[in-house]
Amino acid sequence: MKYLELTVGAVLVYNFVLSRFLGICPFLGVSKRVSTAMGMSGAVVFVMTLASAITAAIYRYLLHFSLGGVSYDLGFLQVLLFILVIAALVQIIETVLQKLSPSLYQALGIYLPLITTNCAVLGVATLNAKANYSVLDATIFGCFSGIGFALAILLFSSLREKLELATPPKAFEGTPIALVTAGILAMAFCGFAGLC
Amino acid sequence: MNKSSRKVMSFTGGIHPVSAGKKLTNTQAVHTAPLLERYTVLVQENAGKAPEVIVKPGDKVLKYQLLAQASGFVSANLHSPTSGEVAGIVEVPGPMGVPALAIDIRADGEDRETDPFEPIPDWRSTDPKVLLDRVSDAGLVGMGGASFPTRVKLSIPPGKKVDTLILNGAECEPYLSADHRLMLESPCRVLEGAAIIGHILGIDKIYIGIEINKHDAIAELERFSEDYGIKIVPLQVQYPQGSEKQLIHAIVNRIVPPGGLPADVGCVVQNVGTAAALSDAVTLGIPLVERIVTVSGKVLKDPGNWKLRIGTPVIKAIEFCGGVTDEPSKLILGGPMMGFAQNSYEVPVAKNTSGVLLFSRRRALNYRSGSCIRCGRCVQGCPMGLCTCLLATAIEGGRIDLAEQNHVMDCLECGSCAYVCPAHRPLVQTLRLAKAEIRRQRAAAKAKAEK
Amino acid sequence: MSLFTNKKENGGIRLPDAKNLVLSSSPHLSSSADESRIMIYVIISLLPAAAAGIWFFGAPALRVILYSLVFCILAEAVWCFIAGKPVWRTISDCSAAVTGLLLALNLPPGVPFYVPLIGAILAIWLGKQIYGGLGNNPFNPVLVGRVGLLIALPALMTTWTPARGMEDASYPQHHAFGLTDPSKPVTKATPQKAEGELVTCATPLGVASTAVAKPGKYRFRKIDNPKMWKQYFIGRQGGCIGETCAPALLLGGILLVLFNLINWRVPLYFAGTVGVLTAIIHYFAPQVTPTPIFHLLTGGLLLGAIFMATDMVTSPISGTGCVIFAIGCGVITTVIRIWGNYPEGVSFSILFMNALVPLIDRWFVKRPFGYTRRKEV
Amino acid sequence: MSNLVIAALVMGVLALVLGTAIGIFVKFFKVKSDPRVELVLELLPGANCGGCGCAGCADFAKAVASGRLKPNGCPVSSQEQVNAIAFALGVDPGEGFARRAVVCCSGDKFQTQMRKFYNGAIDCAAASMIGGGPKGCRYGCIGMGNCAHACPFGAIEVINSLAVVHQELCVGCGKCVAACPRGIIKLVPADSTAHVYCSSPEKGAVKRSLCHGGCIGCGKCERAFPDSFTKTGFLASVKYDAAKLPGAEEIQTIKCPTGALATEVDHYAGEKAVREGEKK
Repeated sequence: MKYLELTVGAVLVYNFVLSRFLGICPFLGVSKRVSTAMGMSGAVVFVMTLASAITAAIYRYLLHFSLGGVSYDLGFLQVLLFILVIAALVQIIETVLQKLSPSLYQALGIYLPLITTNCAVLGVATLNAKANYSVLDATIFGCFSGIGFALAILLFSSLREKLELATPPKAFEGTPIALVTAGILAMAFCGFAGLC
Repeated sequence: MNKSSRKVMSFTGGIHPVSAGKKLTNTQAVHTAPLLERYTVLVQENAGKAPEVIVKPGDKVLKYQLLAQASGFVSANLHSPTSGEVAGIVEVPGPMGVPALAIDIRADGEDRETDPFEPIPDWRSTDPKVLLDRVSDAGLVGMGGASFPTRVKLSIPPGKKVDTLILNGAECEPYLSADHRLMLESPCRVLEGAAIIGHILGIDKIYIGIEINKHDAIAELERFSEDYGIKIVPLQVQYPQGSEKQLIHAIVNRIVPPGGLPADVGCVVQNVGTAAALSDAVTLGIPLVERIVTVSGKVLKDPGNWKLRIGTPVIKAIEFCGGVTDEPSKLILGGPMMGFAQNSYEVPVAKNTSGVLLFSRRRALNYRSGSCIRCGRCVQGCPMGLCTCLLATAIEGGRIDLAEQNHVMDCLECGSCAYVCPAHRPLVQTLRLAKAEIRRQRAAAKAKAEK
Repeated sequence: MSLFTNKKENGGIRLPDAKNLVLSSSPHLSSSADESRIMIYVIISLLPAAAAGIWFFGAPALRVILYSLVFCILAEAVWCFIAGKPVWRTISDCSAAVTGLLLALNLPPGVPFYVPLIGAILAIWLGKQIYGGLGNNPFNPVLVGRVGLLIALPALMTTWTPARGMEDASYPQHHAFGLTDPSKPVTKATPQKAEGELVTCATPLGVASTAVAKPGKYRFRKIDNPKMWKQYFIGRQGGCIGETCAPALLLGGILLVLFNLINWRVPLYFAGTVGVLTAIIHYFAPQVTPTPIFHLLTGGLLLGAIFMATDMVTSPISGTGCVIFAIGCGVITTVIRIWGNYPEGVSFSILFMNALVPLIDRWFVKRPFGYTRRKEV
Repeated sequence: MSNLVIAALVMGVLALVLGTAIGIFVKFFKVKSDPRVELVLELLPGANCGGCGCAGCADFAKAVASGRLKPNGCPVSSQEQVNAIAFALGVDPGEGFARRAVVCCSGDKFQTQMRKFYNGAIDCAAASMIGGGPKGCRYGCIGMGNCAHACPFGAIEVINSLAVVHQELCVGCGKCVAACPRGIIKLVPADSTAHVYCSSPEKGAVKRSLCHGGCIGCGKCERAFPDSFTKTGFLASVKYDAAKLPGAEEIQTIKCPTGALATEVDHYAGEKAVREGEKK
């Protein structure tokens, strides 16, 4: 039951994009085509899962530990270390992706490096730390938060592909209409409030 | 067999257009048009190569005399509709909206004939090759639609085996009744023609598919069909029942693969008009110079079916019907669903002109360029099972690639979608545009690959 | 240039100049179907529900309906005027009137005038016109309006007035809906309302969502029994103007099917999914949720399933797609009703599924003629 | 030990571990890429118009970096930008000239006869398939704006059912040329100012009956300036490869009887004046 709450909560109720409003940059930036959006969300799921696992481990075992009877609290290093780890992780993924899937690498473009400073990834790490999840819980939470991001961007990109064919007034073409759509989507997600 | 209990064949999708149009003419016997002073015979009738004109201005010609010789595979002979003098090779308004070349024949009023071919009454004992040559000599083309030379359709590509001949007497287009009257008034010519085609192809399984709204024609054909060993298949009244793929599906329950031809599933489809003309060419030895044309429309004084010579300007056909009682706003050559709107009364009747229709402003579909409301009626109505509305929206948004992925090339352009569209969107036109563009792109890609 | 100029005298027949013949692509015939006619049929189908709403909730309901209609049509006119679109042509397709009527049916009776005003602006501007007008909107405009109001003005949007017949003391479970029993003295807990003040009540779903917290296996027994079902069915329950009276809604649904405007599978699968899911959950855990009959008769399920999930513009094209759409709506509605904060989830579920429509359209297209399952090109 | 030292230690060790990991990954997953491609891409306009013939700017950058194309292949870049690319790569910028598009038709809805009632999709290609579109002339501009939609720079405007190029916005990418079903949009040298606004090869009398603005092939321009103009059939054309391109002065002296030969400025001003006149 705990895991159900953890997962459903992460995907629907506290959706990273549509209810916490984190990770908006790639959400808007890489959602013009469903295919690239899927690639991006794959990368985000991977980074978030891995980042959650590693940062939770660091938080538990590296920032709070006792040595020789003295307990140390390096909580002040939290953000610094998290960014360091995430940056390294993204760098590695970028290198791997460039080799394995150049087309996806091309499509993601600048957004891949942007995951480094993506608030969604840092956010998931910080939320894990705040809730003091165990490494397993944190990994699950991270993974499903990523899936929540994927769901949001999948819906959004398919809507945007459809909107591309619509004929909005000139003033609302492009980003304005996308933002309105994202707002209505967020409204629909409001209905899930209280599920867990 | 009791007619009402008989199984009526059909296909999925399609529409049921208003039936009032047929009633204008389907009880009118075919009249033979009087001789005119001038005929303009279009040189090029189909998408293939134009035949080579062998007469010069000033030449005296006789009726049935060869005017132009087929050159190339997809090309058909042309014969003179009457005797007279060739006044010149002139540009006349073509049925496709662009000027086209035509042989201008001034009739001398005597209508003297030549005997271009020997009649072959005992065709059953004649070599199919001889008959096939006769088909091309007589300038026979598909009289239902694209004017494709019959010779080509009867030459089965090597490696393919056909076992079924289907004669298309569905005449599913509203307003048209030319084929109906032909079947009713000369059933034996149709049946004989079918039997000859069967003989040419070595087929004994022959069907004639007819929509059940022509029950009198069905009865008439059934009186004689036993003698020829031909089966009459009543079909549901549903548009486009007369489309090759749908007809084959309804009658023999075979599915032509996408981009394929009827021969891929062992079928040959011919129009009943073509069969009748073929019978004339073989048994009487006369080439194709006239056809039955439905001249109809509420605005006409006396709509009717007329036997018109090829090259008759449509204005004459309108005159034969006593002119108009109200302002027409649209002139259509062919059926109302797939025919072409004209902006000249001088367009000549060609071998594939099944109808000349005049519509008033109220009757004719008025297109609007509004948005799709996604009601899905076009999807239900599409006989090919395409999501027409999504295709059209994609094409309008410039995503022809998306349309190509979603099989826009399978579109028949039958017009069912635009007929049912409550927003009156020009769906067929949009799809046709995309098809032309995709064909262009493919040709360019092919040319590039070859280079 | 008029069509009737330059008449050509040719052999005594009167024909317009050939230049003035209309050129267009085939086909040259059309069926009698027309956008505005479709919208008028939808309005006709909505009338029974509107009439029932006015009957059950009286003048305030009529007022809300009129406000909503006027504001929606005005909002459309104003937008078209500003955007330089033809005003009259846009209004005459009657889609704004449909939106207005449906929005009113989705509002509680007795809301002040600015609620339909805000709703109309949300629905017409943000829900529809910003996307380019009728046909381009991915979300149902009515639901954009309603959900927007629900989130922005939760108090107003959940203040319900009792339907005709509920205020009588003879109404079963008078108490359960927060109504005063006149036979009992006024206490502090149930203050008698002053003259002219709105008498409020609770909706069955609202009562159910508070009853969950109560102890006992049969905590829903009071509001969920055959006697009450009868009351709910005829429309004696608190709720939005158009959602309470099942016979009127079903009549509207039958009309829509007869007019060939909706796919009958959508309402059936939507309601069916809710029924089946709540039946299963009720069977295994009766303390969690009332019976499926209660769920089918209360709240906006019928209104949503018949009129909103079947909106042509925002539902999938193909038949399979529609069924998936309807089942999805049913599942989400059930989940929100049973476990969510909101007692009602129909609007949210349809809005959410609207967002899925492009994907459903992409993944569940009809297979064209001649394509076999294996040989996909 | 103080917190500070521990913190430094932790950070240091972590940085070392991560650095090593990245190093290893880079070693195993190294992709050889030409850094110059990125450099060229930076310098390109990034409009992805396809005017160069490549699929977007990235493709063109690759082609330039590999030496397959010259930097001046980009029709959008100014001469300075081309030179910058050439300098960065150390290659020859290439000889050539910048081009501009011209819609060679003056048949707006007042000049030409709006001959046919057209009812259908608002699209030049679609309209041209139905009896030749709404105008009488089968060679002229249809005026439904396919070129205007295709232009990535918003340089084409349809005024009075006639497409007109805004020369100051046009970069000569050639997208409109491909979009026009009639093929009447020409790419001309950017420094040319006068053009023959007609593309119909029909006989002068026929043209005259259909359109007041068409070239009737009188030959006045050719006679006056044989170096700058030439006439084939009934259609005059500017010799764009001539040493001196005709300018406003020449046009003044020729006084084209139909106004088919005009300067860009006059042509646009004329159309605009008609539109404003109509408004009143």
